[in-house]
Amino acid sequence: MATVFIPTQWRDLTADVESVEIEGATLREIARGLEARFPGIAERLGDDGGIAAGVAVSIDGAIASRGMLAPVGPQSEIHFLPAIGGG
Amino acid sequence: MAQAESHPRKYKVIGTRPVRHDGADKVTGRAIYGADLRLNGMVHGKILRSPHAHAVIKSIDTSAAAKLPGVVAVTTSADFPDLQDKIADLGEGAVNLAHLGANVLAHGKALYKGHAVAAVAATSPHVAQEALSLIKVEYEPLPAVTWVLDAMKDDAPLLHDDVYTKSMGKKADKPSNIAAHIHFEKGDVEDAFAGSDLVVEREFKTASVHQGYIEPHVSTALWNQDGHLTIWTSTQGSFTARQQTAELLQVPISQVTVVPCEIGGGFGGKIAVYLEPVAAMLSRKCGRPVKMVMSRDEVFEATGPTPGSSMRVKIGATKDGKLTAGEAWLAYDAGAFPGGVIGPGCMCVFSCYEFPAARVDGYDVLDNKPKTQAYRAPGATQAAFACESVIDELAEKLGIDPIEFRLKNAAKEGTRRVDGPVYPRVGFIETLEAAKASDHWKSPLEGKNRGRGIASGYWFNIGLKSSAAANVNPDGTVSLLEGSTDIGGTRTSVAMQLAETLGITAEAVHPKVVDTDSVGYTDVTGGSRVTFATGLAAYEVGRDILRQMCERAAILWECDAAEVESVDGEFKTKDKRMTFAELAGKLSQTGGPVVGRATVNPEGPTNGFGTHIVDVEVDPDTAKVTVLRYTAIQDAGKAIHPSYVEGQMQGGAVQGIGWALNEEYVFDGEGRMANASYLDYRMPTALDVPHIDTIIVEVPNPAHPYGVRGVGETPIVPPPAAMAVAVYHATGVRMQELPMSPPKLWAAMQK
Amino acid sequence: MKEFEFQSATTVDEAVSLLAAKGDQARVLTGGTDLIVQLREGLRSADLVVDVKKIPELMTMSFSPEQGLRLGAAVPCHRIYGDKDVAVAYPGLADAARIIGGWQIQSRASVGGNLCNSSPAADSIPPLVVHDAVCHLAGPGGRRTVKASEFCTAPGKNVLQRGELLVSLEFPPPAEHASSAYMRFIPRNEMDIAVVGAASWVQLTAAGDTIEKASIALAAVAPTPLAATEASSFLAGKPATSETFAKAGELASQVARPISDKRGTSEYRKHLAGVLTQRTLAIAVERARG
Amino acid sequence: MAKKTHVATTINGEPMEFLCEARQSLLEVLRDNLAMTGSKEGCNNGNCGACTVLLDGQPVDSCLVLAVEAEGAEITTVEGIADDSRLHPIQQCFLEEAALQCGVCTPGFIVTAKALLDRNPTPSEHEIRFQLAGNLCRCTGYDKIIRAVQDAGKRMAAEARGASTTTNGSPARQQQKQAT
Repeated sequence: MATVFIPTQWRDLTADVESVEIEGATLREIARGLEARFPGIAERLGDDGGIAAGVAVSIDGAIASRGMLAPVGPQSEIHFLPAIGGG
Repeated sequence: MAQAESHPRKYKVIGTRPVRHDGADKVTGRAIYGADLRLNGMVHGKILRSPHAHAVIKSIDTSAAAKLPGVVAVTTSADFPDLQDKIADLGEGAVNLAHLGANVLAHGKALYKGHAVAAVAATSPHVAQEALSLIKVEYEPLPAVTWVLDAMKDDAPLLHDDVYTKSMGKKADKPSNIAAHIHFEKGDVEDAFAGSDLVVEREFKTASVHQGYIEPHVSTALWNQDGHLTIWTSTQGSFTARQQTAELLQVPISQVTVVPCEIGGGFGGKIAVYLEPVAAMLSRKCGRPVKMVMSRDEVFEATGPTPGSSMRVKIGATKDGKLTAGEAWLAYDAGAFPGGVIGPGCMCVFSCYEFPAARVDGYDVLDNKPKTQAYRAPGATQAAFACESVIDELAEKLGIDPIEFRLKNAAKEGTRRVDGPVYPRVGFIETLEAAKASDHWKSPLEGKNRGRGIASGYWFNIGLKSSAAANVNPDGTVSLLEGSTDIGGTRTSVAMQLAETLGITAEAVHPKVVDTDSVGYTDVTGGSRVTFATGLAAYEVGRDILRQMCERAAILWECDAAEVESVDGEFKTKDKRMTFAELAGKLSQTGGPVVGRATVNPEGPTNGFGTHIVDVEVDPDTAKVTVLRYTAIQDAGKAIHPSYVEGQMQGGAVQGIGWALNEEYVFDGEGRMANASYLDYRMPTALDVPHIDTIIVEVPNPAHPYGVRGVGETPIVPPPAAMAVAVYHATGVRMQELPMSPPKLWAAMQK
Repeated sequence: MKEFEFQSATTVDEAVSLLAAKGDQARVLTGGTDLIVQLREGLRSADLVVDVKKIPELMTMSFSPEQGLRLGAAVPCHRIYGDKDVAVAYPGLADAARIIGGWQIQSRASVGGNLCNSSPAADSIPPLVVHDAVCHLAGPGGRRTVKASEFCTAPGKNVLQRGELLVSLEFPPPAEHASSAYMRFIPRNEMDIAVVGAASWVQLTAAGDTIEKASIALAAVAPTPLAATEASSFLAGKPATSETFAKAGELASQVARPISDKRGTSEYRKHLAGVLTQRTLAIAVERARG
Repeated sequence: MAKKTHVATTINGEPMEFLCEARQSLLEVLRDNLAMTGSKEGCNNGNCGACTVLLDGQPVDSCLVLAVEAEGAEITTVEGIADDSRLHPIQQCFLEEAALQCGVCTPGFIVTAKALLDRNPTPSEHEIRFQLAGNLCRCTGYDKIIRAVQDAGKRMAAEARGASTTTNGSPARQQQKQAT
């Protein structure tokens, strides 16, 4: 199961739970799992099946480039971060 | 075929210093930059800009301007499609198209002095300029706000009534100038501070600064009678320029070709479009190519800058010098539209160190400045100024050498950052060790009113998408097509990686930056990504070519392709060998040309750390700071072309020195920029800086076949903090404000 | 830039009649480093621009130790510091000429143009004042002279009347045991407008230890370049020591009445006026001692 | 149409005539009328030096010269620095020493450096920094530019010595040409 770290600003939906183990082979499956446990979280994470503007997903330290289709491994660590660009 | 060796021990091309491929054109004046383009029938566009920092635009009357002889087209935002609430993913990040469009030409409200209001095209730039004075705009001025903390107040003038504070996807219930709130937390912060032997908390502020590229923004558009739009422009990303323009005009992306011209500097400021859609609209109206060039004051007043900031940083440590806890509160202005660089600011503020517990709050704040843009390690320099200043003060109070203090707490492989992810192999410790061993650090600084400072900094390398293709020529050379616009020599650093992969010389690769119809999608030149990601694409192109060439050799030798090996520019089997050039000359006999291609989207994180040392002397009477000696140390992973790596380090350091000492946006009482010229903006001249010594540390990036880490951005991060520490040791004053310009430093020294 | 007519005059009379005909819509072009920027940015307007660089008198620089210096109003800065004799005889003037803009500007900009632009921050005006330069003007009514110290009347304004042209600047012959210096404070080391500028001229006794006579002038501390007369008269008869310079600096600082703007605060400028007075005095004395 | 003036001048050694409006700067005419776009516009008010040309041998910001003022003048632009067959030592040193990144300030630096080295081929670091202070560069931090100018001066001095001790067209000179 992947370990999903809940951003502090979403913990109003998770009763302050900081991280959870979720089963899923893609980010979409992880998102569904999260929504099932913590209703409302899917809306924060994204819209229309994509990841919300300004949010980036880090899977094992790499920024996912395939959006909700990003593969997730059984031991993966997932973080939700602000999206960054560069100069 | 045999696997190409992914980590050759000895490189033939990488690490050498060939003359750049575009060099001769650039030293003879032949290179074609955006403003050098001339097309038949070309006319010239100019933009009318708001004289007010904040005003309702009640009406715009362009009739008199349209009648001026020589004027061929006039436009305002009324000519553009309505783009309410559309979000476009631009690769480097998403953008609200209504905001982007309203920045290009104001919709109903002018939000900063210099905001574009209308545009004219005419047969000469002088006529276009005259026509602007005939456009009548009725404004209702509103109170303006240009300081981030003022803009956050409840009673501040509100810039937009449809912007609500967003917190990681969560939206507030009333409009606010605070467009976003970011929060990270790791561990029990209160507990950790309580267990600290020493806590230092300081407040900092920094002024807005501009990227300062010497070439003003320029674009030429031709909306042809067949409906196809071609744009020649100076941009960090031709594909993102194409997408932004297509979205703003609501035309299919296939209808737009962006031809990147040579670009005269960008540093993050030439990613967003300004002129492209306007030139396109004017061209559609007059049926001729329209060229638009900004003047220098327009560049200052309507593009860039990077945020001004207010910051509070609190850090705790134990007596023996272990960091216990950190807390940062960062407010950065976004300018007139949401989406500043607070995100990376928050991610970078504590990124050099291992913090058992820490909390970061960040705010993206609207105010009446041009929409802020990325500037070299966007958001990180301000944050490092605050964090590194506190780190230095802690080290001093604990009586620990500042390098030793950093070494005790340095981020390393396995360190969990405050924002969550864990570092892979990084080279921060190596930069500190190199600093400690440097001649600069070991040489005592003597003399009155002098001080030495040291500071470190961090920046990501973003990966993103890069494509490339290459044709093998019969003479054994290879033509490389790429989509990364070349701002600082990347044609060469990318070509060198292809040359290394193929085992040929750097000169045998002919790189070309081509238009959006001629190469696969490639993201912006930014985020320290080109040598890393487009270089990776070139490597993959090389592998593709080698695979095909092995097959061709097998045809010639009438053997199985698996028996052919390619090593160091030669193809061989047990008993036969042929050079790359020999085989290239025989391709037509074996089925025709070989074209290699690749597209990559590396996700692997790369991270660049740097440590800078500076000696200054402060005139005790005037408070003027003179930089005596400077050394920049950085982990480059593997320096492909060391001269250009050094160049990035030197250029970034000097930009950082400018940020530290004199550069700033000065606003008058009405929120208008008072120093919109190079004369009064005061970027460093050759006479203001010493030679910048460089030490390149190489801790190979495990996520790149040649170990590359991008180097472009990190070098601007440490300088302001290092300068502030040096000024402290020279004067006894810890400056918590940028710039540390003479009047400000003098006032502080009087206290 | 708005359209204008361009005329290149070859005699003073021709220039004067062209200028007189157009009045305030005529502008004199010397180096153009201020005028062209001002026309481009709409800060000044002109129907007629009269280039005076083809008038020999305006391009002549002649110096002799007996006669002093006659400096044509359009002589570019590089010729001033490039002439060893002139630079040695009027070091404060050469100091200023060497730091107006960068090299490219110094190839064009003239001291006469700097004076006629009449900026309070002009680098070359304090040296003109302390060197007692006299301005030779030509106008429709003939020629007249005005002391450089009385030339500027307000920011960007001066005594020139309709149709009048600055022809040359006349400097008295260098005195024995005398020298001068000009310094300005800028945040960078080149390419800035003076936050404060100060020129000092001193004449020492033959022994070189006492100041006989001195003159100090300041830039960017008042609406016009300012002669610090109290400080100047204080110095007469005083020993040439750092204590004396410090006291003169204080006196100079007291007459400064600067504004606060993007280039510096009023308080800081007053302080700098004192610092630069002291420093230029020290240099001028050093130079006077040879 | 605005009134135009006929101007006769010499640019890079070639007699050149053009028609221009009085309000057009020399930079504008070079770039727009004569298609010599090597001189760049960075600020159009004399603060960046990207448009530097030599006017009768003196470096000037061509944005601050009216084109009509060029009547009878000799102008050298970046396009006139190299020989027909080889780069000038300044250009060669800029390339070899990576003294440019984006390259837009480079023409101005090369022209100013030529003016400096023609007068003094062995300037000190401080002299180079002082004389080049009117040219802004935002990419390089100046380090490599200063070194390239210094090295170019040495090469120019060596070439001058070579030229004075060998007759024109000597083997030594020929070899040097081929080498660069």
